[in-house]
Amino acid sequence: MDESQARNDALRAAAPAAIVIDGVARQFNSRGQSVTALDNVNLQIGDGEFVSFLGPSGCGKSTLFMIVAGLLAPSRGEVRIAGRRVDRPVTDIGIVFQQDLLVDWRTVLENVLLQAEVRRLPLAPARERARQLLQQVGLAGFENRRPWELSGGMRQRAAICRALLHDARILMMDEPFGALDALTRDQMNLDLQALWSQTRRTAILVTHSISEAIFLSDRVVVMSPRPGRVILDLRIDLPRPRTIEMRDSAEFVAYQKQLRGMIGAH
Amino acid sequence: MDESQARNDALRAAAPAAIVIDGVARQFNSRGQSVTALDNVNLQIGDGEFVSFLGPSGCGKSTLFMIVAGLLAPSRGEVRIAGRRVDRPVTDIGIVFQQDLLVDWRTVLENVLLQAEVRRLPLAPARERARQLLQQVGLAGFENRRPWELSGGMRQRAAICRALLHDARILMMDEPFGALDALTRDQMNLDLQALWSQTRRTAILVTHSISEAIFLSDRVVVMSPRPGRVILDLRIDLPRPRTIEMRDSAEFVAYQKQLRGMIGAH
Amino acid sequence: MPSLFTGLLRRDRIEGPLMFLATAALFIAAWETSSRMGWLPPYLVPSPSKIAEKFAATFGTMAGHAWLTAAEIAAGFLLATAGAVVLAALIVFFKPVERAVYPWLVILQVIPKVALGPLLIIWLGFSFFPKVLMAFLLAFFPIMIDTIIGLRSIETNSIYLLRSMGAGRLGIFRYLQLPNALPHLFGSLKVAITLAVVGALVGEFIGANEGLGYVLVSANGSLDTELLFVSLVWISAQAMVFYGLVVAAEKVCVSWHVSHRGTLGRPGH
Amino acid sequence: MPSLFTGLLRRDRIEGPLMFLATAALFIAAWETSSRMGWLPPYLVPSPSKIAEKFAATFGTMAGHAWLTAAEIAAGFLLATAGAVVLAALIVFFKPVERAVYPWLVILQVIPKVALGPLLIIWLGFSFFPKVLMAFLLAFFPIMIDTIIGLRSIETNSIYLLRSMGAGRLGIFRYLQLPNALPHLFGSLKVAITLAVVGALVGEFIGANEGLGYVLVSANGSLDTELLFVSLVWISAQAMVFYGLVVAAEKVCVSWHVSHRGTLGRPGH
Amino acid sequence: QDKVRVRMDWTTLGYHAPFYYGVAKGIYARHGLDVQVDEGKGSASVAQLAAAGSDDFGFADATTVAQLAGRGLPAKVVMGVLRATTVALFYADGRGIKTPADMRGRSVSLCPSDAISVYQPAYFKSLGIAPGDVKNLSVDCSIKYAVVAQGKADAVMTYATAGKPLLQKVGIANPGLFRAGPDFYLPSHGIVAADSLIKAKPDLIRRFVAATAQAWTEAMKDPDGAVAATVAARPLLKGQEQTLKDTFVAALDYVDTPATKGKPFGWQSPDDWQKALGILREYAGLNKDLKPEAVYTNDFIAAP
Ligand SMILES: Nc1ncnc2c1ncn2[C@@H]1O[C@H](COP(=O)(O)OP(=O)(O)OP(=O)(O)O)[C@@H](O)[C@H]1O
Ligand SMILES: Nc1ncnc2c1ncn2[C@@H]1O[C@H](COP(=O)(O)OP(=O)(O)OP(=O)(O)O)[C@@H](O)[C@H]1O
Ligand SMILES: [Mg+2]
Ligand SMILES: [Mg+2]
Repeated sequence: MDESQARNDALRAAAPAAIVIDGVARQFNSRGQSVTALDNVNLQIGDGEFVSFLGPSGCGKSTLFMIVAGLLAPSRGEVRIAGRRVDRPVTDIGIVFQQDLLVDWRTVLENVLLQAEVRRLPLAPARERARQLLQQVGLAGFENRRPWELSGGMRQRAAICRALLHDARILMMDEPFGALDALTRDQMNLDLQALWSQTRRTAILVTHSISEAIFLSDRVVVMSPRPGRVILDLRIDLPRPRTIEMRDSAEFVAYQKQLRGMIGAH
Repeated sequence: MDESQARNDALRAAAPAAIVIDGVARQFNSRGQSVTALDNVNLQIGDGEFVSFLGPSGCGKSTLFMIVAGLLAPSRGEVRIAGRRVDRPVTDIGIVFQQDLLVDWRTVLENVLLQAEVRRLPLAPARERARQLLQQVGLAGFENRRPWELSGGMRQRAAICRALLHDARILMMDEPFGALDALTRDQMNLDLQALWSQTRRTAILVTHSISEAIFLSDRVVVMSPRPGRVILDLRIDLPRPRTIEMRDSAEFVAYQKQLRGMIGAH
Repeated sequence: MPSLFTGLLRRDRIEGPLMFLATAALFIAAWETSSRMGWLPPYLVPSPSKIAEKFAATFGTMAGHAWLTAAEIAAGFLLATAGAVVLAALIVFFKPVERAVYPWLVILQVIPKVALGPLLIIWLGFSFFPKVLMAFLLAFFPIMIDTIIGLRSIETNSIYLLRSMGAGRLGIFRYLQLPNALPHLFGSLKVAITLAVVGALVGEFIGANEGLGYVLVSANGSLDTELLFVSLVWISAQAMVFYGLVVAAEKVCVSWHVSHRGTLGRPGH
Repeated sequence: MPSLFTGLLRRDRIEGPLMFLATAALFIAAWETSSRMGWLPPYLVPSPSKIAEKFAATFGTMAGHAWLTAAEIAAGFLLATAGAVVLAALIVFFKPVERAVYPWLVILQVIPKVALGPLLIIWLGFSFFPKVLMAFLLAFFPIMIDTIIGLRSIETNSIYLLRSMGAGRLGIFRYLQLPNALPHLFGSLKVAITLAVVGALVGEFIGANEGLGYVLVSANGSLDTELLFVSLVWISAQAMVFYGLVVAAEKVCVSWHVSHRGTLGRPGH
Repeated sequence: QDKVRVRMDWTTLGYHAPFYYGVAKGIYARHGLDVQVDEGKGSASVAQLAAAGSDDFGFADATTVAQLAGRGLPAKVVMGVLRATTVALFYADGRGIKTPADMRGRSVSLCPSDAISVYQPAYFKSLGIAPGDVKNLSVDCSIKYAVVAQGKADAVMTYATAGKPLLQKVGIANPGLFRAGPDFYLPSHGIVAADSLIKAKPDLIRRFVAATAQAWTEAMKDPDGAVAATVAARPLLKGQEQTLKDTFVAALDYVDTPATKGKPFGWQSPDDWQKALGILREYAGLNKDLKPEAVYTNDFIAAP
């Protein structure tokens, strides 16, 4: 742990938590049956912190994600962002859903620019930035294609560009790299880390990759199988910027083992 | 390599290839521009062989997958299955697409049973088997839910059950486990291996997980970035049945390194 | 809070009709007043109270006429639904059918049916059948158009899945395209049922000795505005019933569709 | 083999109209023969050649009438489109609007417009406007119904995405619901344009001194079957042109939709 | 008893009463006829249905039959019933209209689907009105009276048999009527039968014509009874008795022309027809070669 890192951590500890998840539970009712997706989740996420969520499929990660983004109401408890109770969609946010949600009537570039149009940002610089982002994720040359002409991974990358187009204080991503090969994924992880280091947004990532979670996060939160609860909140004390090689380091492997054990235990 | 494995390999070498991919190329044209997704792919897959495909996102894996399944015509070359040229959809097949393709008007169980209904298989045993499969992938209790009530990973699992419902000679899966957590994924890999060992279907798997590919396959094929060509065809000589622990063995790690190097080189 | 929730739901259900009844009461009150004040001459529009009197006096006879018209509407509508879905399927599956048939359908659709009427009378007489035919003709086109679009609005990969299962065109139609088209099909059925009503009436205008359309025309001919409005009341009520039946069928058949989940833009907050 | 492919495409494009012309020629030939053989008495249906003669003789006058009717159709159709989309949006966004307005719309839709017509004429006079209103009334409902379904057929998560971008109802409508509804909206527009044609004609039936509908009724009254069929030809031709315009607009606006990709069930083999 | 079907020209109107009366009073039965009176939708289709044999007889506008006969319709008028000209212009009172000359610059409502509008120029000419002097307002038949009441028109072209009571019904107390000049003649309604029927069953026609003549003659003396018989057959008309009676009585003025006075009921005057065919040729494009024998016949009228 280098010095600046230590200072950062100290600062963060002092600052009030940016996002407070307070006793959140959520049930889904349908035809009499009820599914408890979340059961009393408590968590604080600091300003500028990068937190990843791991957990078995169907444990409620996406549900929690939606609740934090103000898109789903909790059955119990509440989420506060910067002290304000979340009771409507959070808009100072860049969001990547589990589906890519590209619309067929827009080209790839136009899909990315949707973010700018809806937010009424100046279009010329937005277009410039969109092109640059698309280039960065390897979609140069596909700007004017329609979504159905892309492969699964390419669609996902376009959706990520859309979420990164503007400067949001919070970045939320639900399995954004699931359809990518290892190499592209590594590259995207590096890019994301660089972007995050520059801007220090608060970031929430849902992922199934343990190493990705460790690589990117300040903290990794592990959730139990349904009904989802937090069963581990692990601080990752690796220096930044992190490199691909670091994944073979002893600390990294230790974290990996600890997380794998935790997930396997349930 | 144990003895039975060696014998199997010998048998397979003698038998005529079940699937022959012969000089297959494919272009996509749209508005004047043309994308070459595949460029001269040649490959033979033996009867009962398990072959995985790795390659960067957008390199043409799904395109090749569709061509082999007879769902897309190649621009050049041809595919032969059991000596017959593929010029219509192959139906003696269990297939998992990159999207789950569950339909909203059927419950989860009914979605799985679609396979039986379309094929006019006896419904009572099919329902029995469907329940059993759903149970096996952890969807017990969700049989009567609608697809939109499932999480991303649960949907994917339901789609896999649909592909496994009947006894097909060929099993084709395009990133079937992309939305699953590590643990569930491992379990699914084990289940799939068991199933495959019992029935010895010819299996084709597209995946982004190197270790999954090694774990399941007789051969791992690596494709180059677009335009996709075969740049490595690696025989995996690990004894079967393979175990999760085997993934830490020296051979496994060596394969992993070799594949990672190959993918990274492009 | 499930009890509050279902309570709300129930209030919702009751409020709909109440709202309508309230606006209807208001409307009728205004109308009655206008009539009494002489702003609406009775030879144009009689007062609601007069209409109500006439309604009560003619109830038995009118019910008989309504029954006949209802049969015409139902027959025409059902035939149109079946015919339009089948033709839509043929058009979607076989390009040549589309080329040969489509322009004729458009012509048939735009030719004013009233102009066809006299020919129909001569050829088919005053029987039940020409009215059914009219209801059929008017209801057919919207169903066909929406069904065609619905059948075509299917993800290519879903079709591929079905083909891999060995499904032919019929299988794809039955297991994929038809259920997928249902939400939009029902949209067109709602339009079509109202057109079937109009069609049966037009059929009766053209040549009939019974039925609500006949009553309407003969009331018109004898300038009996009260009877005319009574027949309009019957027609509207009947159409509402038919419309309600279609909506009920829709609720049963496409409850699974996103448009019926009622979550639109309401993120629970 | 792109050249063969585009060649096929082109043949496809030409064959469509050819197919129609061929069936049309056959139909007309059969008709002419029947007339000459006396199977179709001229007091019922004149022969195509007689109709063609009359068509040529009256071309100038009829073009004038057609022009007027076209203006009525266009105005009514455009107003109906705008009005129906706006009302559909209101209904989708505000439940109370639906409750208060919807049953009235259904009633308005099912009341035979011919019965309303006299009131309209008496209140609104013989101007251009009542015909436009008729076209509007007939075209309105199908557009509204399909637009409502289209606006509601949107994935919940897409709406969530837009809300996260800070979009309000208007933003969701503009950026998501409207484009998403376009394919089905155009389906209804195809139905609506034909109904707008019928509406303008009915408007002219009820009270007009010019326009194709007027010509039709007076030809009917004076037993001039040739003029009657000439007006039917004009009406059909005009409707086909309008229909063609809608189809062309559809091609431009929703070329992105899966129903226009032409890949349905054709896996390249 | 022979089963016979006769179709009226429209839904039930006052001047249909004698047919119902004839059935109710057993007049047809006494002639060995079991008559069913049906309603129709316009003279043209009524004539066509009779010609096609779907119906045995039609009660239709004789000029319409003549026009169709000119195009080859195989049917003719076998009995004149309302033989006088019923084309008429009614005007609203209290608007300063006294003579035809006062019509100058006024609006006239008419319904193009009435056959009448075709003859309007000839009719106006007989009154000394030039075609450009009045403004025509074409409306649906159902509102041609209402637009007069609304003041959108001052007069209406309609049938003399129906005009007055219906105008009174929309609130015009004392409508005036301009009868056509002497050089304008068109027959009104008669019984039409197919040529094939004429050939095959002359006796049936003879009996029907005789019975109809008797029914009319007796109904004319008993308008209330005729209306009662009508309402009994058509229960929806309950409450409309007065209108029915008024329109029936008004029609009685048009049973005879000067030329038919003293002739048997139903007899058609060749001179009248000659005049009518002339007008049809000039104003309605009637086939010039059409012989009067193809249009009407007096063969079935019993000698007095
Ligand atoms: N709209 C809904 N209606 C009913 N049940 C729902 C709904 N959304 C989610 N659920 C249920 O809530 C539980 C958690 O779902 P969620 O999507 O949060 O899981 P997840 O952790 O994101 O899983 P995955 O990793 O597979 O995406 C699941 O059992 C699911 O069936
Ligand atoms: N229908 C189509 N129209 C046009 N281009 C297409 C179409 N389908 C695929 N392509 C193009 O073909 C290339 C290969 O796509 P494919 O889906 O085969 O990639 P993939 O290897 O499966 O990628 P991923 O791992 O991201 O799913 C891509 O560049 C894509 O843009
Ligand atoms: Mg999820
Ligand atoms: Mg793919």
